[in-house]
Amino acid sequence: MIDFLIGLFLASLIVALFTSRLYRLLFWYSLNSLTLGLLALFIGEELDDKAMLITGIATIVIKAAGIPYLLKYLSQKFHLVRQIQPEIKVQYAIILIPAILVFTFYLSEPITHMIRSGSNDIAVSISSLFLSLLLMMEHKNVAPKIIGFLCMENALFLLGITATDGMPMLVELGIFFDLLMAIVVINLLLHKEEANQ
Amino acid sequence: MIFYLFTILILLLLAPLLLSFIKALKMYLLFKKPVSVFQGYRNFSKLMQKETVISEESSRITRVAPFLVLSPLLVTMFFLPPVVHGAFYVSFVDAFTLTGLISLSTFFLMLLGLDSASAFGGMGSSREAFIAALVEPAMVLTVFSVSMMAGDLGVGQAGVNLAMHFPKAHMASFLFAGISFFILLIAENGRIPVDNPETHLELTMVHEAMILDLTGVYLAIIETAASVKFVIFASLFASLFMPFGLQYAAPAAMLLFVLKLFIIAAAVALIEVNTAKLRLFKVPNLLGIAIVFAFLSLITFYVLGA
Amino acid sequence: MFQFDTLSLVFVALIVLGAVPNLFYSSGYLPHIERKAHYQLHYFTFILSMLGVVVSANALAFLLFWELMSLTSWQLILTEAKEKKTIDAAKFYFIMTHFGFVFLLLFFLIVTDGDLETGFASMHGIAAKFTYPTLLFFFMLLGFLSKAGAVPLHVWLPYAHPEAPSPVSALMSGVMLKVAIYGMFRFLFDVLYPWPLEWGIVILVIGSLSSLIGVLYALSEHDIKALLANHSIENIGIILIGFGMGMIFDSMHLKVLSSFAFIAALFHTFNHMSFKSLLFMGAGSVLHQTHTKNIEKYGGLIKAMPVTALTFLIASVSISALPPSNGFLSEWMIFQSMLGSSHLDDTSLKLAIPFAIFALAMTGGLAIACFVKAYGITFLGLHRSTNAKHAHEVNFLMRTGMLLMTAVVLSLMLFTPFYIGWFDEVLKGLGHLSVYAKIFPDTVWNMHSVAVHGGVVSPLVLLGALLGVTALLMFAYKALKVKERIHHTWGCGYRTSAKTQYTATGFAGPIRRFFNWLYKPEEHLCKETLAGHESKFSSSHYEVHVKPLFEASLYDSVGKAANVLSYWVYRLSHFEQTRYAAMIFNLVLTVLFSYRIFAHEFSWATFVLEGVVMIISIKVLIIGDKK
Amino acid sequence: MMLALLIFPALMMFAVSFFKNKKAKFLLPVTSFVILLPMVKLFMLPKPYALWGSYLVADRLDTYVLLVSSIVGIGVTLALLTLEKHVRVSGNAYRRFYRFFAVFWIGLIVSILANHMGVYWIGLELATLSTVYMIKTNHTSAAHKEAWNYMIVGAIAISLVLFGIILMYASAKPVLGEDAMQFDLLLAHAKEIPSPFLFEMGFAIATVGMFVKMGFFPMNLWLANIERASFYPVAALFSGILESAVIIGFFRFSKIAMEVNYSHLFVFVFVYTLLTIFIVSFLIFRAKDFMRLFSLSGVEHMALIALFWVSGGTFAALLHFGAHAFLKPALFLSTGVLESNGKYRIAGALRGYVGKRGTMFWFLVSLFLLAIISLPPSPMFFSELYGFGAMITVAKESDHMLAMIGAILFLLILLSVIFYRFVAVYQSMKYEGKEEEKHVYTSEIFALLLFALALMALLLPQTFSYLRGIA
Repeated sequence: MIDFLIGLFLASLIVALFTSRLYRLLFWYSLNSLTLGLLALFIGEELDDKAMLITGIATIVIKAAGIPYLLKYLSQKFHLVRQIQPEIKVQYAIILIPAILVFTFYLSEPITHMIRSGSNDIAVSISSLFLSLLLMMEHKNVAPKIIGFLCMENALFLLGITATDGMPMLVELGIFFDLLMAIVVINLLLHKEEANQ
Repeated sequence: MIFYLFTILILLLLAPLLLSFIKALKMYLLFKKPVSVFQGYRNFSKLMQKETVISEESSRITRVAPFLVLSPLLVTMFFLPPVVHGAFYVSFVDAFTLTGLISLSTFFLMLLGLDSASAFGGMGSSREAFIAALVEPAMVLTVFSVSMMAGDLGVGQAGVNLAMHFPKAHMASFLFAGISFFILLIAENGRIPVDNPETHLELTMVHEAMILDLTGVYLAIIETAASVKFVIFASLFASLFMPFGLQYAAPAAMLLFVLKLFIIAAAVALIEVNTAKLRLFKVPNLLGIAIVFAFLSLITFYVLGA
Repeated sequence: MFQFDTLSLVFVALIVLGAVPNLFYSSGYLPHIERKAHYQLHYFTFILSMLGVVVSANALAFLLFWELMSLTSWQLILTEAKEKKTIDAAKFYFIMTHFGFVFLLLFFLIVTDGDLETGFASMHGIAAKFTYPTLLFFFMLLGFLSKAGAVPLHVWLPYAHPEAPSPVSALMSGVMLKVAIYGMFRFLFDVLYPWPLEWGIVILVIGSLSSLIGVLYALSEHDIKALLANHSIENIGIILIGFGMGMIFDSMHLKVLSSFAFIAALFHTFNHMSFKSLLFMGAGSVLHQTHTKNIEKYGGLIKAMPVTALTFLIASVSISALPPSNGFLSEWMIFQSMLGSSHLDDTSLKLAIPFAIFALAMTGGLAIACFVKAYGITFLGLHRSTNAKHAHEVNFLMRTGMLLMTAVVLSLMLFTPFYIGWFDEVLKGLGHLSVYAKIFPDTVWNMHSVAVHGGVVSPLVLLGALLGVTALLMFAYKALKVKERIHHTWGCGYRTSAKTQYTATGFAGPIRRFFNWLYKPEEHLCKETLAGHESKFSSSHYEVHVKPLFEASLYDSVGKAANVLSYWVYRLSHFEQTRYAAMIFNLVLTVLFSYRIFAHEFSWATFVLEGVVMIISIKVLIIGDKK
Repeated sequence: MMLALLIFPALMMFAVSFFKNKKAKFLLPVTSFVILLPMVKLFMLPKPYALWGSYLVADRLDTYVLLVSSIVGIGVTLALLTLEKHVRVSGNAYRRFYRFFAVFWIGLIVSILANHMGVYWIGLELATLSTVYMIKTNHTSAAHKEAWNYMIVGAIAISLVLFGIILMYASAKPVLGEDAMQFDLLLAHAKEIPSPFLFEMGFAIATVGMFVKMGFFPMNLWLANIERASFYPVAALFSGILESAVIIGFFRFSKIAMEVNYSHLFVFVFVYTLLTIFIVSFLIFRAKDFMRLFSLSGVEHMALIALFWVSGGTFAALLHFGAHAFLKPALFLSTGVLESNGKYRIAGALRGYVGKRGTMFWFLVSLFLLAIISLPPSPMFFSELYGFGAMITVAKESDHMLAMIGAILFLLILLSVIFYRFVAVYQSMKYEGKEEEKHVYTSEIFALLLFALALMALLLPQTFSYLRGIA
């Protein structure tokens, strides 16, 4: 089940790379976050770790529902461009993504022996980090970049949840706080943009 | 001691004679009516009686320089090798000092040339500087190699040593040194092919140009200096490169020495008759030959083993 | 922190001897400086820092004072920064000295194991343990020679020294360069002691080259201070020749000769300090009266400023190594030590050293020519410009400075044995043999070369003889009561005027023409011919400029290289504006890859694979395809 | 208790920044002057001093950094007093600036004092996000663009840092469990980490994040552009304070990495910094305006500090850090003055400052300019001597000595390229161009004086001994 979710996580991210519409992108992102949340819940109840459960719920509420909605609202408010064409050609992307996956597995090969939950999780999260970077670099407009950044956050969480069975509560809350802060700042920046225009 | 002073006196007296001897010989060889051998003394006495005209453009230098041109050469006279066996001589003074003294007199001569703001003076000094600069290294190297062969850096001592036991082992380097020194003798004394002391043509003027504006006593002093310089070089050549006859009794040795001087003078005259004056910018080639020979003599000396 | 052994003290003495007359001179010069506070602050700091360098006992202090010295001298050059030339010169000087500092720093860091408080004494052990002593030697050499201005690090000298105010250029050229020589003495003896033969040869070659090149470019100069600066290069070269001979003898186990050569080098160091300071002071006074450094604009100044002329003459005789001056004596010693090379039992070396002798002799000859030019054109003949016409003797303080420096020169000439004894002490302190007894075996009158059958010179006797004979002649002249008449110069009947006399350019003409292959001069000749006549012309102007070979070849090309490089870096670094994400992506990729390969297990296959992958991803992600 | 004391001024500032009336304009600087006092108090306290459990622990290192930062903060505030005299800034923006300055300050205190990777990261993120807004106080489209730029790049960098942190955490968790995020414990148990490779991977990623944030290769110019676009006090804050928050993180991580595997760490950092300095030196060689010049040199100095630190020259690194933290803001503030009269022209920028204030100004600025290229008696002179000393010692122990020495020589050559450029700039500022009347305000003079005094304080033997004690 967990592996399935991880797979789903990765898949949603990869699909997000190919979308050329903003709302579609938001949808994929929320799906991505949803899988992350579910992952947290499952692992949490597997090791009955309260903190993990809270994280999972928070993730689902904030990331899967809240932020996508907020972004959609903002994009409507400030008329952001919805037509987002990936800069990197599809042909390249097709080669790149598997290459990244292979590389990350090769990278995490020496650590297979050590952590309980296996090195594949680390591999997957690193690759998702790279993929979200890819997402950032293949778009010019602001909105997809923000989403890329959020995906990166997700990758972090994935790492935190799977590889290390959850970080200290404090840290996770702090990360959430910063995320909200980021959204606020983004909001302000967009405001200014309007003011300038 | 007597002989020492006597030799110096003789040389001083011989100095003008030698130069006018060269002149006479040249004229004779050119089928002209030769001047008297004593022309030099006549000129000297004549100049001593004339009044001195001093250029008003010139400065204090003109009044001092002539003496400073002559005096180093006179001092040099005291350091020459002996001509008579057992006579006193200053053994230790080395080549570098001698060259230095001669350069000192040249230095003031050049200043003299520049002092009377005439174009000719400047030209003369400039050329003299050029030649002197090239002569210096050859001079040092040559005398260095000779004193190597003689086994003493002091010139006087070197002369004696050479005369006492001649370095047969190093004949080659001895010869090379001789050649280069002879070239230097010509260059330093401004004889053809480097410079022509007779004419006042602009092309040929080196020494003459510098003293163009001197008259009377000053001119006499400078002329004397020139002749003394020639005598110094000649006697150096005589006692370093014709090192024989020192063992004879005093008068014979002295005569022999004077004879040597005249032979050298004759050689110079012959060369002057048979070669044309070189262009100024060809002179370095000649001096180059001197330098090369100096190097050669040193190197052969080393290679054949000291 | 500080130490006062004989070497330090001797150099302290050198600095004091150089600085005290300079103080008078500079206080006389002060009224003509605008930024007085700036000037004086840096002036005194400069002197103090030089003292600090020679007495400091650990690397930290040494470097601190060294850098302070550079800083202050740089600021002093900028004291009267009016035109671009000065500013560029200052910049050039500062970067060169910093370049040297880099190597010094490395040298010190290596010989102190990174702990700069360690004293010089304990450095020797560390240096001995170091695997590549020659590396150390070259670091030190570059460090000090860039300050001393030896070929090929000499190019800044003719630019920097002339632009400074005259007292400062006297200090820089006379004293600061010697501080570098001090450094060589200190660290070659204390730290790097047993020297391989090659080191000595290297220094000897550098010395010979510097002496020749210095004097040659001095001859081609029209700027009197630049001329003197070039002569500093030459004299540093001569000092280095002595130094190199000393090292060679030492590594050939001829200790006596080596001490002799080192003493000669030290002696010449002192002499150069004295007469070069004096010359710069004289040049300064002339400049101060005529407001130009161009030697062509002088002439006939001996009538206007007799004191300057006299002191300048003495200094010129001394620097041209004419007997019986002190310059002659030190060069004589260096010559003698070179002639001592006949004792070497290494034929190839024996055959090589005559070339150094040749270089030194040639230098001597050219130096004479150059100073006849400098003195003759400046002080003799007719004034070549109105400024020169209206010049008059400088104020009392400046005169005092010059006279004091003359006294120093003369003292070096008269009390040679005393000074030699001193230098002998130094060498004893540095663990070499004492040769004073060999140089002055019986009396102080005769100065012996320590080589077997070496030559002898008796400075005082020579001096006495010369003075005596000259006096005698002049007395005779007086006794003759010759009639004298003052009249214009005859000059073959041509009208003599300021225009007709020889210029400096003309004077150096033959020599310049002979060394054309080296100078590659650029000549400008413009001529107003009358009605197309070749020979008849109303006015004509000829000038020739020589750009030093090294600058043209070495320095300019370095500058060009830097420019090109920076241009490309600039272009590359602008990718980040648009493609930062991709750049970071590739960066992380590379780093992780390298860690994986180098830190975990290395195999060429994976290494090559990484290379390929990186290239592809950079091409695809950063560079993109052509529009 | 102490923590509250530390945070209090910032909170007050935050509160005051909402007052609309005129008083706020004077209240704000006053509050921001207060920030120094608790720092001093903290400085006096015995070390290590636990402020908040094991999360915030004050030791010698971070109190030093904090003290330096607060002094810089005060200097910047002083300069802010006359901001509107130089540039157009609305009172509203002014207050906002202070509001986010407060946030920034809190984040900074947290991240610097943190003894816990996570907490450190949170603080850093807070500081970063707040600076984004500070950039925006300047109402230009350039500023806007740069703010977005900073937002995105900063976000990437920060995320990388967190990613690395989590990896390190993961690597250490089997040994330490939940406490694997505490620096001191990690340092103590670094040797027992089961998978050094995982840790190193984490360290590498985190370091790349931090280096990008400090503007190392390949992101050399983005900081420069941001500082150009925003008001000069922001630039001062960046170079003086924010980078110190980043570098202290680097200090802590690298300390642990040293324990794990020294040679890997050293090679990695050495190559990276060498590359950076190579690029930066030639960028400086071409730099045409003050802002870019100074921010690039800031990058260079940060690289040097990192290099000194990893090569064991703790003292050198800290001294250099302090010197840079004082010098760079001072230069940026003076840049504000220089550019406000007579735009980006370098030639003659220092001329025409007459009167007591003017003379003082140009004198101080030239002092700073000459100090930044580490001419004696600047602290940087000593720090570089010691730092390179440490590097040489490492080189002598390593088994590729010649290569290392060559690399160090190369580094020194690059530094002298920078040196050359700065000398050129200084000379043309002081001696070229034409003279024209310019003016400067007292508060700025005070700011510069403050920095100058701080620099001198760095040279005191007590400071030296204190810094030596930190190692």
